[in-house]
Amino acid sequence: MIHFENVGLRYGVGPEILKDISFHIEAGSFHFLTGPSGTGKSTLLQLLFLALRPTRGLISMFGHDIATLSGRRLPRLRRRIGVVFQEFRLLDHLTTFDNVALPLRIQGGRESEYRHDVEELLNWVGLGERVYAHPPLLSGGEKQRAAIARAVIGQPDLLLADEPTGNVDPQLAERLLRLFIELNRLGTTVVIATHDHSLMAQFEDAPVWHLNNGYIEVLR
Amino acid sequence: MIHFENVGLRYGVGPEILKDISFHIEAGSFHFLTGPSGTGKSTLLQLLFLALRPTRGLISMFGHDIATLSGRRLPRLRRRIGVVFQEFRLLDHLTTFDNVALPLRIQGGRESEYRHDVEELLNWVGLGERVYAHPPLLSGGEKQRAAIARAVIGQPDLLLADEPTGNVDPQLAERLLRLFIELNRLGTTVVIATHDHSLMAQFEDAPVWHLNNGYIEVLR
Amino acid sequence: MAQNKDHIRGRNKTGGEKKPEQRKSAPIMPASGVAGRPLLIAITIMCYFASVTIGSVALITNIVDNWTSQISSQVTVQIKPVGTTSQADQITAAVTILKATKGILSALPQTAKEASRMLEPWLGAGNVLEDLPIPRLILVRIDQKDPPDLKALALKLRQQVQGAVLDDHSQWQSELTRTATAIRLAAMSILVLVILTTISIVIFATRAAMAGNRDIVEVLHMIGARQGYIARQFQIHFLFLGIKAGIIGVLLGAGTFLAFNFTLGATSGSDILNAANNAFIGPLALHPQGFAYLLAVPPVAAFIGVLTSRYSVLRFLSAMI
Amino acid sequence: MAQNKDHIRGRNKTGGEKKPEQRKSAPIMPASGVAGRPLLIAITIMCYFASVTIGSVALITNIVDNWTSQISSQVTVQIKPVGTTSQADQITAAVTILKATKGILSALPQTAKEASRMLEPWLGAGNVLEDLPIPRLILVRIDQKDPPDLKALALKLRQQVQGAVLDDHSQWQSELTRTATAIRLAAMSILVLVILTTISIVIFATRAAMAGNRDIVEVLHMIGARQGYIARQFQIHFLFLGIKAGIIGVLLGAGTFLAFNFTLGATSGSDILNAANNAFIGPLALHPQGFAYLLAVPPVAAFIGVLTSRYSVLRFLSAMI
Ligand SMILES: Nc1ncnc2c1ncn2[C@@H]1O[C@H](COP(=O)(O)OP(=O)(O)OP(=O)(O)O)[C@@H](O)[C@H]1O
Ligand SMILES: Nc1ncnc2c1ncn2[C@@H]1O[C@H](COP(=O)(O)OP(=O)(O)OP(=O)(O)O)[C@@H](O)[C@H]1O
Ligand SMILES: [Mg+2]
Ligand SMILES: [Mg+2]
Repeated sequence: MIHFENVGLRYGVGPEILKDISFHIEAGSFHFLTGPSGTGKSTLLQLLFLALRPTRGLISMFGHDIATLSGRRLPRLRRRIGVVFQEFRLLDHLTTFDNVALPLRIQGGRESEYRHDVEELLNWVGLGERVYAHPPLLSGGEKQRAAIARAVIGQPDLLLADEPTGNVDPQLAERLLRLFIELNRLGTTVVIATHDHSLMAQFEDAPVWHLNNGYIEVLR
Repeated sequence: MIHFENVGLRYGVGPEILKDISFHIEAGSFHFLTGPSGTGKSTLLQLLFLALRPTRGLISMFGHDIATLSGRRLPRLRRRIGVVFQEFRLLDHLTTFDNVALPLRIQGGRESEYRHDVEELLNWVGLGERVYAHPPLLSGGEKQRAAIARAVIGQPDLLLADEPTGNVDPQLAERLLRLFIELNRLGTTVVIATHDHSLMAQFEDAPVWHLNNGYIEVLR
Repeated sequence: MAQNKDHIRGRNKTGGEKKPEQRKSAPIMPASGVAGRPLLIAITIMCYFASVTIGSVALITNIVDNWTSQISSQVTVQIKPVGTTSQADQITAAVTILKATKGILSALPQTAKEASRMLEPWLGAGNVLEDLPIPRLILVRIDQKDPPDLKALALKLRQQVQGAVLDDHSQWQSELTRTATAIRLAAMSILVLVILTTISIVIFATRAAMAGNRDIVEVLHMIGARQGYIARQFQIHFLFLGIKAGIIGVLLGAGTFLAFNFTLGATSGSDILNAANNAFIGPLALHPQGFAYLLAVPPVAAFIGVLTSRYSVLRFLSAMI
Repeated sequence: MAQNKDHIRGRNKTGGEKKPEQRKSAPIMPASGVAGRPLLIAITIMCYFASVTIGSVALITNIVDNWTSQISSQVTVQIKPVGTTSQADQITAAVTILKATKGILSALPQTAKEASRMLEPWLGAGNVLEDLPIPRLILVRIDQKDPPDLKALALKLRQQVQGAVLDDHSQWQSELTRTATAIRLAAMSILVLVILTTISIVIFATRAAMAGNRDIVEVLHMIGARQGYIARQFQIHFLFLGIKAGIIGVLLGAGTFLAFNFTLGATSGSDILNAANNAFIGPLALHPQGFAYLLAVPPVAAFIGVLTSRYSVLRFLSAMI
């Protein structure tokens, strides 16, 4: 489903962050991505999310070579991808409910159709009581969970999560991991970047990729 | 140095987040604050930082009863407190250097005087190579370290850190903890809110306060 | 915008949120964040300026048209009090000649009173005695479709009636038209300036709105919203803003002209102006058609708002992948 | 502002930053974020409008002063061609009386040519024959400090010189003054509108800037910056913006008046206007003092900018603890 071949990336004239990345991600797989702070995990996720183009190398996603993909077709591809940003990126003027429902809304969904799903998901991530609060009124962990809910609400084909448990307690982290695993069972390909070793320890089946100095090393 | 007596806080007409908090923090002490996500850790830190006023109860800081403190005297008190916000709150248009130097700058410091200190501190937190980058170009962990550097640059009397290691790898977390401990040795009172059990395990001398359901329980 | 987030209770202030029953999905782009009150005021005043300018142009155009058509459809024959023939006889003779000429619709001699009233502004009221021998005019209306040969007519009059001089106003006409055109150009350039200012304000406002709502734009972009969809979230606010500001501005503008008309009508006021009016200018009031022109302001303002904001948004978005 | 962050290379675009040697500390509040180009244009145009309006008021005031002083320091005696005495004798008699009266500086009879030229616009050039018996005027300059008793003088003239009428222009004067006052009021209200618009734009801009720089304000507040310090970060930009916009606006405005003066001087142009000028209005050109008034625009614009932005910032800050 995703194919990287000799992908390199540098920001402007800076040093090369990613040097020679080649891998293949099967549809329906589950991957952890780890590595020291500032090594390029978020950068790699941005490549996967089509928010960055590589300086060299080949990326193909969902069967499209992204170098030849026109800008007009990107929105449709993006809708198949759910992302949990490291900085959450919730919209402050919308309620938690509206934030989570946003991906459905821009695709033309009607509130009556998705209301139930959204509320159920918010209950699952422990935001049942904060459904109509605005993000500035949420705690750090609550924001993070809202961001996760927004990423998964559309049952995307690919889920990218960047440090999704950095602001929650261990119990909650485990609960969120179960959500990702559940989603994966239903067919979503999952890539999670994280520093949390105990989290990775909880799902032994998933391979762990270690990014360091611009190269990927498969840890397990 | 800090004294809370029967402090309660509710946001607007919502439920009481903090119910009956009483404690005393000695000058020069080091405290961990933990508890489930959404329980009120950040809220408590905001009270300590004078960004919120309690709905009831008494708070005195640095010998002032904050209820009777006039707004004109708050800036001076705030300058004695360093804060690491959970959301970093760096200024995007300033370089890392300028961001970290900001507290010195608004106090009328001259760049030639503080340049060396700032650069040394940035080296210590591992940002030596990103001194002149703007925050939008930093990785999550790099931002977090810049936020920490800004909080400690002025050698504050009180350091409040909200989840300061949520975005860095375990090695770096340990290094940052050592920075806090060093600062504490030099006389700064430190309060760290965190979910990271391994971090708390590394500094056994510090008492751990567990916040839950609006009450504080002393764990060790 | 600051007001952008006013409706979100600040973290430091209040809590509590609406119960499910009460709420409705908020618009993706908050109206207050895109187009706040000061912007409305600024654009309203621009629309007011535009209305006043358009109205003035209409007024001036009307006056000039009046002049031009009056003057070109009318010539005068001046009968000077000379020689031995009585002025009355001179006038009769001239009128007879005029009426016999093909292409002349009517020839109306001034009474002595009218003639002396025309001189009043120059000589002071009551100073022009009836028995003062002043020139008299014959107002001649010409059939513009089939005008007579004015040169031949002038010659004939000069030869046959002593002291009769044909004045076809051509010098006047060109002078007046030149002056009027200059005034009109000035008004037009003010109109252009007003439009430029409005565009600047809208560009500024969109950019500001874009910055205030940068997160929104980025998030929408990232969850796969199309560019047109994002632009529409802004446009809609500028559409309403333009219409609102336009309508208020036009109403104020129309009010100004109405007040102006009313004042000019009410004051027995400036006799000089009135005399001038009646002689050359025609009523100094905006005609209904002029008011109709003002109706163009709201749609144009809305159009400028929508187009400028759309352009700004798309330009901003095109910088992203 | 969108341009606010333009200088930060977008995360998606470039990397690399300046080497230590090259850099200097950035201002705490980015200039581009507070006062971008479209804002400059908008406020410049406002300043231009203000300049033109102020200039016009000065011009009109000047004209009215001209009228008033000319008219009140001057009366005319009209000598009608009546009776048996020759007009020249009538004039001589009247002048003798006038010169003998205390408080009269000079008494200057019109020549026959001048008299007929005054009627030209009414009767057409060349139509006023020299031998046409028209009234003649004597222009009388009065010592305003020690004016004669005009009523007594009028009576005396009427009795001693046949057909002599004293006209003290009082009717005219009040009419002209009334008209001028109306025009002046209109210009003043335009000026007020322009100022209101400018204030609105500045308020809008500060609020927008405040929103775009909300983080900056909050962070400054939280690290212990005083309110005045924060407000100054905004004010400085509006100060420079006001001065810049003011200067450009005034230059444009002055240019407009210069062009106007030049055009009026250059065209042999409209004889009517010129005639009118010379008779009543005085030169239709802005005098140097009028240009001097324009110099008020930049400081006032800067003042409005600084004050409005300061007020907006402090109001915003007072909402925080
Ligand atoms: N301004 C506010 N208005 C209303 N409710 C708020 C506000 N700020 C926080 N809350 C609520 O108060 C509770 C405590 O929030 P707080 O941020 O203190 O939690 P926390 O312990 O820091 O959580 P986390 O570990 O997730 O950061 C949360 O339920 C949050 O939604
Ligand atoms: N837009 C950019 N321009 C220049 N450099 C950038 C940009 N974005 C990131 N970088 C740099 O690239 C490196 C990798 O950043 P990235 O965010 O991918 O790290 P990361 O592995 O996610 O780190 P963390 O665990 O701290 O989040 C960092 O040194 C960062 O400073
Ligand atoms: Mg990262
Ligand atoms: Mg928190």
